[in-house]
Amino acid sequence: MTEHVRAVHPEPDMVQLLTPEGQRVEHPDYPLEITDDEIAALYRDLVLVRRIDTEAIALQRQGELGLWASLLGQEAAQVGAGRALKKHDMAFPTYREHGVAWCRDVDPLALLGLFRGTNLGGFSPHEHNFNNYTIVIGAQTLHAAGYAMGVVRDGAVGTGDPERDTAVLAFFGDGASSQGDVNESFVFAAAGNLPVVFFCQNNQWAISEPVTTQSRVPLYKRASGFGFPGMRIDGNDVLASLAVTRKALNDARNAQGPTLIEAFTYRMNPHTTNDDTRRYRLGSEAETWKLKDPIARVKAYLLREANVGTEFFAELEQESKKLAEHVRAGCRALPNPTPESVFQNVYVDAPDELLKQRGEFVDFVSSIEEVNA
Amino acid sequence: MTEHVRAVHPEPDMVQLLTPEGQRVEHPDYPLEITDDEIAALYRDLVLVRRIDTEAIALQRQGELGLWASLLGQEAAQVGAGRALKKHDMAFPTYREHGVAWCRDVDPLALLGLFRGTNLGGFSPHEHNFNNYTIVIGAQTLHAAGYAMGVVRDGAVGTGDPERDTAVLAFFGDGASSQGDVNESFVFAAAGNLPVVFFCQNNQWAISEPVTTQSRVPLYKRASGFGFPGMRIDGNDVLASLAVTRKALNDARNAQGPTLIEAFTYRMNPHTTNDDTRRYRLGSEAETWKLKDPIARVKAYLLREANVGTEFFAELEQESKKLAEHVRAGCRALPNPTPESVFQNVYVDAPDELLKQRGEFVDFVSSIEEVNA
Amino acid sequence: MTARTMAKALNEGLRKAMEDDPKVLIMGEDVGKLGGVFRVTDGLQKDFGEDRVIDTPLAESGIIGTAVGLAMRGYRPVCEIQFDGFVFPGFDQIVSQVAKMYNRSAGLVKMPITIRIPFGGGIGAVEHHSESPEAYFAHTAGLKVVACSNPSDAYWMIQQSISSDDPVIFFEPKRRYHAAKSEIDPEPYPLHQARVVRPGRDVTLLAYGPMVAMALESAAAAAEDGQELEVIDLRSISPLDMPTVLESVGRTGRLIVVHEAPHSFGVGAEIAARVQEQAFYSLEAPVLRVSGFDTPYPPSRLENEWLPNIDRILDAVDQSLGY
Amino acid sequence: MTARTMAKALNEGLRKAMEDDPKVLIMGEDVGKLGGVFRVTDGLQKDFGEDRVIDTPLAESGIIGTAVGLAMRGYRPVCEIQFDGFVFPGFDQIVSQVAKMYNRSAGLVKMPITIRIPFGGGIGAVEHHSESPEAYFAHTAGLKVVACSNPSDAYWMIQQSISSDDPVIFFEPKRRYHAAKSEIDPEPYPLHQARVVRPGRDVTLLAYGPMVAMALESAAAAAEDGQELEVIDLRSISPLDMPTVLESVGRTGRLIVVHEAPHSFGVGAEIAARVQEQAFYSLEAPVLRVSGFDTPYPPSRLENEWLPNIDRILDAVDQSLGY
Ligand SMILES: Cc1ncc(C[n+]2csc(CCOP(=O)(O)OP(=O)(O)O)c2C)c(N)n1
Ligand SMILES: Cc1ncc(C[n+]2csc(CCOP(=O)(O)OP(=O)(O)O)c2C)c(N)n1
Ligand SMILES: [Mg+2]
Ligand SMILES: [Mg+2]
Repeated sequence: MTEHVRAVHPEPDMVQLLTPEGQRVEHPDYPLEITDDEIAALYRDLVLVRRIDTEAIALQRQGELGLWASLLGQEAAQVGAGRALKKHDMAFPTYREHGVAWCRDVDPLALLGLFRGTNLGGFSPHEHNFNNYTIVIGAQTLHAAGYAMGVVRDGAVGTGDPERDTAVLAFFGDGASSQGDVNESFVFAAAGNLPVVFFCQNNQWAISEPVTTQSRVPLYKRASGFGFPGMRIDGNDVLASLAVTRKALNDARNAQGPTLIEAFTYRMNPHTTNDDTRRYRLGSEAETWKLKDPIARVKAYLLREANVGTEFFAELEQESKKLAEHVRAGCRALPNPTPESVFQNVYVDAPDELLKQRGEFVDFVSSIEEVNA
Repeated sequence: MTEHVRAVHPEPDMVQLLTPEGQRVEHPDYPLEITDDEIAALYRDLVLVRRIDTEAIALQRQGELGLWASLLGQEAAQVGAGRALKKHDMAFPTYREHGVAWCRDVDPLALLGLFRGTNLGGFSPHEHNFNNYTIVIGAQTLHAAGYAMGVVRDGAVGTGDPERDTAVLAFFGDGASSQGDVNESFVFAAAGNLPVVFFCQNNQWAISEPVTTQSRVPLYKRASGFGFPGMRIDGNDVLASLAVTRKALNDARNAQGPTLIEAFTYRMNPHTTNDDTRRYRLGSEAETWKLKDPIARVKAYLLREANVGTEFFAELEQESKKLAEHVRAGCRALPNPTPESVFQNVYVDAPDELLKQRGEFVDFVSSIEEVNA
Repeated sequence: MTARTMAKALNEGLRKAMEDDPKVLIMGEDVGKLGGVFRVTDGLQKDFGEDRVIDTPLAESGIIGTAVGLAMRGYRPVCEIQFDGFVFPGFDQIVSQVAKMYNRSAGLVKMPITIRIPFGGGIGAVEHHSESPEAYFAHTAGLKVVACSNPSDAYWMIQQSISSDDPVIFFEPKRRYHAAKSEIDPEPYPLHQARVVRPGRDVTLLAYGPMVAMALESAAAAAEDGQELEVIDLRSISPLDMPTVLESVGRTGRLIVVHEAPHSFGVGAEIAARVQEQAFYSLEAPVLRVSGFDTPYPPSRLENEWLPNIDRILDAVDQSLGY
Repeated sequence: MTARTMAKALNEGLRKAMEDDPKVLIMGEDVGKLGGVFRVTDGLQKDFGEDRVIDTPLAESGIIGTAVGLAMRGYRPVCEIQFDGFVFPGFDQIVSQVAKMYNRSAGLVKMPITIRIPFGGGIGAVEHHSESPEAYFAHTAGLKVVACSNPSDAYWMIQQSISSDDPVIFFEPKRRYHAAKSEIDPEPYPLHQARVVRPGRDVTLLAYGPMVAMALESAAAAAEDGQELEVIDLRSISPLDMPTVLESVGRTGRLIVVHEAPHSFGVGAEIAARVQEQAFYSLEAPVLRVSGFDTPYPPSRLENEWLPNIDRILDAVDQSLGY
């Protein structure tokens, strides 16, 4: 076997504002003024997002979903980034950004529908300023760059008007960093000085491939070769994610161009409910990462340092239960799409031939149903 | 119109070993031991390669070629790189590497055939260790990376045996640096620590687009983001090209992995004989670059500093004339391919259906010829 | 109106579309100062600015992928692919994103993108510059595919495509760009409708793009032998206008499809399949195809033999009449 | 021999090919320790090492493009594309390089590359995981395209493809991976030959990949109504084995092509076009097609309706017999 030179530093120089023990730390470049109530609100997001994930996994086990891509361990990266967005900013997810979807007010049932097979998108990208999930790895980063080109052409950067200046946030994974599309999106973003922030969740794995299969240097360094700043954050630290993404989005809105953020985190669960991690990684790895749990540290902070009473936690527990109920009952109640819906929304202006196919199909399905009845 | 931040430093820190005035200079990282005879041999290459180019342009004007992509101005970059290769190394050109082809002993007529429309490749890549020209921008960089994967698997790197250790050289242009394929080839090369050297001729233009359309930082910087070294050379300096490429190829052979070399040069002629530079660039730009001519400086050196007599130049002039005659007469004599050749070499094992098409076609062509006769 | 070439007609059509709707953008390689390698976008950047006529980095996936984002932001991008053979690096974005996003979003996100592709051979070019990839796109649900064959259609069809809320792959027969001038019709013809461009009663010739002129020349030659060939310009490849085709075949009983693209699994196959299905009893002879061969596009010195030409078309006419 | 699933048969076929020829390499995403998402390469990296079973970076163009270079260096790469819908980022390298390099080099550079693509639907997956892109490749000169439908063919055909000096796009019906076990035939059948898998005299059903089982089930159901359907497993999509098809149609006079891919411009179109041309006087009814519709693949809750099924096939049989 050939020896390959492989050297990814596990945790170089990364921005952290809240330690795994729940200690606030300062970073000179990313001062964060945040109240305890605001931290509590982030805590609520984290807890509820994890609850959605837990319920979805259970629903998959019960046969209600074909598949689920768990975000366990990545809640902080996603909630921090999601809460850094302004309402009129636009975000482009992959298929695992349930935490960002939550911050964009997307009903979890819309996401469940995708994995249940009742829809392909499930919500309005325009209404939520959040694109439908994109499954082809990396494709959405170019959509984000293009959207940002539109923002520039609308004159919605660098005006100084906070209601007008707009940023775009593009999510992708460590594996995706190898795709041509992602690198082309860096080219377009740099050449056009576009208001787009690239948010790479390096969760250490692309299904069974460790990040070392993709790169021998930390991924945030990729940006400098294209001519824009890149930095690494503790992806399990919601405050770091919030502060750094906020700053990058602000820079984008102020016509300072793109930024790459590498959120160093960990995919605690298998890639999807179909995956089997035992084939390719040691259980001890996840055990180590458990110590860096993104939620526990915020709870520790709130309990020890903040003015948050026990009723907050009790109320949140209630809210979480209600959400779980909504998810469970709502999922089971998701209606199957009608057969004719296959032919809807293929074209704005559907050709006659397709309408004919639809007609024959609908007739055929109902004739079969009659026979079966 | 939006203002884009664009800042490409025209000539940062680049390796130069021979000034435009023909002065030898030393560079601490690239000591070059070279005799005057060897420099004279490089001069010969430069002159002959330019002659081929001049003749090809004339042939195109006379209607003998459909098109020609001139290398005028890029001779030094190409000859330096080409002469840095060992026979058993492999090189992957674009469509403009006539100078490298020359160093790989490819008959210029093979190249003319491509532009005349009598062949699609014209020579044996295996025999010359030089791939056929690749027209789809960037595609060949992945072929080079793959070939280098094969070299690694053959155990032909890092053995210390100079007859065995093998490097791969991939050419591409400044425009090509934006293609997904080129960036993916960087990913594969870095992750696999492959023995491949990427040689980017930044000739400042991709047809009508200046390099600033592709990147706002010097292209050699791209490499660092992928985890391997990149450097810029004076692409009009054949000695710099030779020394830096030689070192990079040596590193590759010694299992030190990939390097990116950006040869800063200039496309003195239009993109191809079809192109019209007046639409997009100032004539004065080419005038400035003329002062940096890659051949004049070597001549100046040979005349002023070296022990090269006038008969050398006279003999070279004779050789050049002979070569020109070979090119002109040979081009006109290139046989048209036979109609049935269209059906050859589509498959190693041709399907019956295709043989049937061939049969019908050949019969048809001869029946038409009979009618016409 | 004065007569103009197809290249000029396209240029004017693009200009009109840009004047009519400020959301229309042009993007591609060398479309700005150069005006495109065929000069189809000549002068547009000068008049509409660099923000509306965009010289992009050299990356087709990037061009299409950013066009998707621009469309989401409310723009109508018109992407130029420099030559047919260079559409493939952007193929993924076309088939998996442009074609599917409207459906994925259940009709909430429209993709009013036009992708212009100069296509076909006959210009003495090198590899990858003479291809006819239309069948790949026609087989992709969610896309519409058209090909113009003359200046007037070029002028109108490009505008109709740009104003279409569905994505359109717009094929331009590059060898016709400067081939002949003609007047622009005062009114557009429906974008997805085929047109009988020469009536006849013996055999129907169906062609599109560069082969329409070839079919017309063949019909003129056949007329000298007393054969009356009907020529249909298909114009729209997806959707196909079968009523016009079937009406003609109903009269002639014989159909020959002509295209430059390789024979097998091409557009001719779909038309033959539909016609034999929908006009089974009207056919006097099988539907025949005259096309490129099942080989890569040859070196240009052989292209005139390889491409469908009058001889091969008339040979097929004889075959058809021989049934 | 013992019976095995198709996934296992492929695994054994790959193992055999690697044992027989040290130049055979496997490359793709997750093909190593994981053994591929379908476990088709299970255990191979353990036994042949990381240099022969290569977990590549996540980039399909990179996978195919480096395979081209490996082939030039004398290797026989077997590339795995994880799911059908993810072949498109590698499409350019496939159609412009893999398919053309042998021709470009006038036969001096061979491309013995096999590209394995798990394809088709019926497994309840999300978008891009259920597609049938075979027609795109079949329309591309220079490629060969095959699809296996059962464990024995899987075992032999993968080996034949790997030892082919021409590039082969190898389609594996993913919903059949673990569907049924069967024995491996002692001898291989020619790679590019179709096979009559159930003789009959009333109507010919032509299918490949996942639809062969569906066609056989349909024939069994029809037999209860006294209809004797002949079922042909096409096996090779490019080249097509027309003699076998024409012989059958010569007997039955009726042909129905079944595939999952969308209807228009699909494989069925080419077969219909050829059969009406080459068996014009034998056809008692038009060639019919039962296929996916001209829409993107639907959400999985609708896939059983969207995909060809017994009801739709038998309906087409009745239509054909009704002529
Ligand atoms: C173009 C493409 N190739 C392959 C796949 C199959 N696939 C789905 S997820 C995945 C790994 C992605 O890894 P990463 O980018 O790190 O994201 P993560 O799943 O870790 O969030 C792969 C290979 C795909 N969806 N798209
Ligand atoms: C994929 C692809 N897109 C577009 C083209 C058309 N084209 C040919 S050369 C060229 C510019 C290349 O510029 P660069 O890479 O700088 O190389 P140079 O021509 O300057 O040597 C373009 C756009 C192509 N050949 N391939
Ligand atoms: Mg990952
Ligand atoms: Mg250039």
